[in-house]
Amino acid sequence: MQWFDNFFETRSRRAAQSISRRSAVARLGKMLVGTAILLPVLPFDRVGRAIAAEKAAKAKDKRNDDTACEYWRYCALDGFLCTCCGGTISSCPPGTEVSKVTWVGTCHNPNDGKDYLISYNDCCGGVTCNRCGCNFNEGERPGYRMGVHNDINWCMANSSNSYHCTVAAVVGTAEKTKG
Amino acid sequence: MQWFDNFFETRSRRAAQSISRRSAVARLGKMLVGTAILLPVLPFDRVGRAIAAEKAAKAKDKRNDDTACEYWRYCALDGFLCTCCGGTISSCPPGTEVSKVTWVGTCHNPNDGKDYLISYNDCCGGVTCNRCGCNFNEGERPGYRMGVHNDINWCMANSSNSYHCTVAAVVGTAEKTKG
Amino acid sequence: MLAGKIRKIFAGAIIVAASCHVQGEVPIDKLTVLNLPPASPYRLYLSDMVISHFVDSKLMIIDGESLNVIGHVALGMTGHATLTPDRSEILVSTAYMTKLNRGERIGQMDVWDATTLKLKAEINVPPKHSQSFPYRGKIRTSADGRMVFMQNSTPASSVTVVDRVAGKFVTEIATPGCWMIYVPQSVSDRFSTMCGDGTMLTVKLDAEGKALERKKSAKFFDADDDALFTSGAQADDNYTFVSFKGNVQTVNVAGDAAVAEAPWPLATAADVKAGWRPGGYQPVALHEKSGRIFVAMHAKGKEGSHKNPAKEIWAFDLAGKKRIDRAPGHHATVIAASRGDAPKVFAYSTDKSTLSVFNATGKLKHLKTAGPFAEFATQLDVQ
Amino acid sequence: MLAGKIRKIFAGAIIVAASCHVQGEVPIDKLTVLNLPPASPYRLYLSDMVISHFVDSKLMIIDGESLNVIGHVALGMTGHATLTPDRSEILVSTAYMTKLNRGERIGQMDVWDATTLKLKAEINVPPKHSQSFPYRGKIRTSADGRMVFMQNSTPASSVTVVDRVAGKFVTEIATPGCWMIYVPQSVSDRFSTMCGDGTMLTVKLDAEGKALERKKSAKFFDADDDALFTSGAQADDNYTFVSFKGNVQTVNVAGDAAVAEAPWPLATAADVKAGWRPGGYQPVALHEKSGRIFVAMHAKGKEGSHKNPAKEIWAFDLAGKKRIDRAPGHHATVIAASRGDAPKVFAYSTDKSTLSVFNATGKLKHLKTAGPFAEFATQLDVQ
Repeated sequence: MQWFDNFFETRSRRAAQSISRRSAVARLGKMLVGTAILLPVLPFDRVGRAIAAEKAAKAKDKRNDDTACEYWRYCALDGFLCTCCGGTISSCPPGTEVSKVTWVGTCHNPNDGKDYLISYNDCCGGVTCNRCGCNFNEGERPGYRMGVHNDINWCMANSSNSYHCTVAAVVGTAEKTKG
Repeated sequence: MQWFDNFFETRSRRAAQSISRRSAVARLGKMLVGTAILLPVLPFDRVGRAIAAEKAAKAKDKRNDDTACEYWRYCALDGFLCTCCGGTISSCPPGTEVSKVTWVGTCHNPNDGKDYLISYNDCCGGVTCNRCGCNFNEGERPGYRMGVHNDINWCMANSSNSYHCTVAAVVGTAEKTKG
Repeated sequence: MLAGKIRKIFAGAIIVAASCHVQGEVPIDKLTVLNLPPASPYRLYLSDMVISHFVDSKLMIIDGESLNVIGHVALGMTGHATLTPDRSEILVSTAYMTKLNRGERIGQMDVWDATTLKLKAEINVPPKHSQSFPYRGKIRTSADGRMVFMQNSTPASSVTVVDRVAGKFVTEIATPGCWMIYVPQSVSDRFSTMCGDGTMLTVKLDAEGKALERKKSAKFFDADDDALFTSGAQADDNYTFVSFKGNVQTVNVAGDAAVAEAPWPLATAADVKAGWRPGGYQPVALHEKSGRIFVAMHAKGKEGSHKNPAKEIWAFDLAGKKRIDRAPGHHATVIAASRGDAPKVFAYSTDKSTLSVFNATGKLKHLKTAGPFAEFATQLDVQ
Repeated sequence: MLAGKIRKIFAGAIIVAASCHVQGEVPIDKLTVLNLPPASPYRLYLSDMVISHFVDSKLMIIDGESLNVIGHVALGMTGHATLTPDRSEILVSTAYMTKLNRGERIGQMDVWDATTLKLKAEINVPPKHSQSFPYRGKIRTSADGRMVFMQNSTPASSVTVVDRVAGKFVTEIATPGCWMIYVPQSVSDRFSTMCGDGTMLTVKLDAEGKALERKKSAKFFDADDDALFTSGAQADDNYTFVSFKGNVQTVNVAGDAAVAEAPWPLATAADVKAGWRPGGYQPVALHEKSGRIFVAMHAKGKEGSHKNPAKEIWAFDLAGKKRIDRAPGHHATVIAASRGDAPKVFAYSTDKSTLSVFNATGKLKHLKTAGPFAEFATQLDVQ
């Protein structure tokens, strides 16, 4: 599902980079990549800067914490994190099923500097998890661009239309062009 | 419905007074009466006491405000006030129906000094109103005393079991004995 | 039912709880069920998807002057509501699963009496309605009220046509790549829908409601560079939309193909530099009589900020294409305006669940803010 | 389903979104659905009625050490859950309306596999289950797991008996004026229920599960003067209850009629003067091996305070009838304890939606508090 809006502020992102418009992927609209935050060298003599560095370090850690909205793969995710609901980054929680339709984002992996195509599959069935709601609208477009629309239940095509949570699976690397 | 608990503190109540155990009403358990708050004469020379008096005056007003939990008829009500949901003190909101079963409390009317039997009928059907939740547990007992049990949906006997909100209708005066 | 005594049936026993004579000052009440009072021009209809329990979505009816809630309508699973032209009925496009979140999915249009709030009719339709945020345009009637159009998504886009007079499903019309329903007021035999290729598609219907002709407008926007919000403000046959980057686009949907006027910018060059952009779920409202639009605007806008709450509400003279007023935004994501004389502007905040009211007779003047209303509302209609 | 490419079907078209070779460090994921891991003794089952949308109630499964949520089970409309004796299944007493809040009410027992969390069976029962807060005792199995007992309320009280082995409804047993189900562990052919006249009723069943014999205990409590909380803590055939005013009452339910021990007070005279009383929805827990009970206690108690959150948790030696520990209450309204060695005590706060964990090997030692969990939970079971 992709429908949380304004619950969480978008932070630490650099400008959108788009995939070549000529590729099929371009139909999905503008994709975003995550942020590379440059850590300052710790100036131990300045408390203020040390605090700023701590904050940056904390932000950096979250990019590798798959229960945080700032996790690198979640750059275009809008929903509840399955990692907070009994699932993992690519596994649905017990008793649910993987959504049959999905939408795709492009996220930058700060660890290897590469961009990955991420499939945001909803896990469907049962109740809504309602934990760790994250929201990013970059690249989102109204329903006339359904593949990048996030105000809709992506469990709509499953036998149970209940939305539980969203995983973020790597499905390939992205060919990147400057946007 | 009678099931809000600990959301709102019980305030401004004096000790419970019970109805004669021999009457049928006694089967409903111990009933409570509202509070008579004695207003101090305003001592204009003392700010602290003036504030206390203001608070007491405000509390007194609420006893005649049927959208406040402190309204005198709500002394044994636990649910959403229909007066906040498009109903009145004794009328259900449009599109709902009056519950077929109910429970009864005894409340003290500060305006005439008399005790009244109040029927807390739920209004049933549609969605739950979820506004102006009030909670009082005085006289409440577990389900082995169903008539004074408040952890249960009193729309259970209607064609739609949906609980919407609760009214507080005067159904008679209460014969009071010292508890 | 209750006149001096209460019958309480439980544990197999009938208990007469109270049969006392009334000696106090307060008369015995007769329990009743209310109807809605006659509507003022400020009656509000707020659609709440209830994200965490979207099987149980709802419509709240609010008096826009007192901000009292005066009624609710159950919307079922991610239901969408619209009023009939005469305001006598509330029509809901929804679905029910026979066992809450499993079993059979029953698609239907529920018809609610707008005075008693009682269910008048249930019309079976294909179980395809769009399970999405409530927005104006997910369900609309033709100008004469006879035909009802409902947005589907499987996720393939289509429109279900229901004949309200005959009380039955008519047809499903494929609308690939297009979204939301726009109906003219001067004719009743067509609807338009906004397409991802930057056009509008107009579908003309025959007397039964079946698709007769389909015509695309010229391309008038670019969904990549500057997408249009689909929630538009209507005046007769014209819809006025705003774009993510802050352009105004008025489109006439009365013809066989929609015709768009030239776009014009909401923001000056300096405003653009400060990142002022429209935002929210229902970012623009229109008061026809005074020819003004009201837009929810946020600063520091960028790609992805298009649902940010308003920092200010800006008023524009639509004919003059000129800003004439700005007021605090009250975190609004949904803007609506009343009709006729003595207009009011309503600004709902999805984040804060608050509703703010402005007197809009002249300059916007904030009257009050109240809440909470709803869990996650995205659509606000005025009587 | 996904191995390097995604098929996205919308607008009638199939779009291959990604079929690139992986050149990065992160391998392509295979999408899977998890099973629950093998259970630790600290696995928790938290029942949430979800007051504002009680058609959509739920069970949360939480790892009691990490306090991570590891799964959910849909409970339908005000559903009640219990575990089978072998912990292989989760049994749910619930109902579904065919159209959410209207239509036909379907009563049933849902059987969920406790490892896959998949629905294994649906057993039709009369649509009478008690639409009430989840409490232990609204649904229970016999000690051998064969019979399942479900509390009904219409509001007349009765108990539905289901044969889990045969997979069918057996009978409905009237239990007027009585409430909640207590099952012994040494025999499987009976259940007891607590009655408003201060007794317990024991119903003995025949081989099929039908009522054979009904026997009332002697009166052992007074529901007017000092009512017993119905949520008791079980050890073999004994249930230990606390009363509103702070007495402890242990009742043996193995015989043809229940037998109550003499009550004893939790509080000293000084404690009573300070108004210390038990409170909450599940106010008492028991750790059998160490013979201790843990009680949620609030100060300044009075008539009507019996659901107040805990200011402290008190531990008592059950045999010695003596307080041996007190710890901060963390606003608890629901107390549970793990079994066996290295016990932990869990304290859930309905008001704050938080869960606190205590090491209970010796004195209670607070380990952590986390949340929010659930919207309105009132029952907590431990593996």
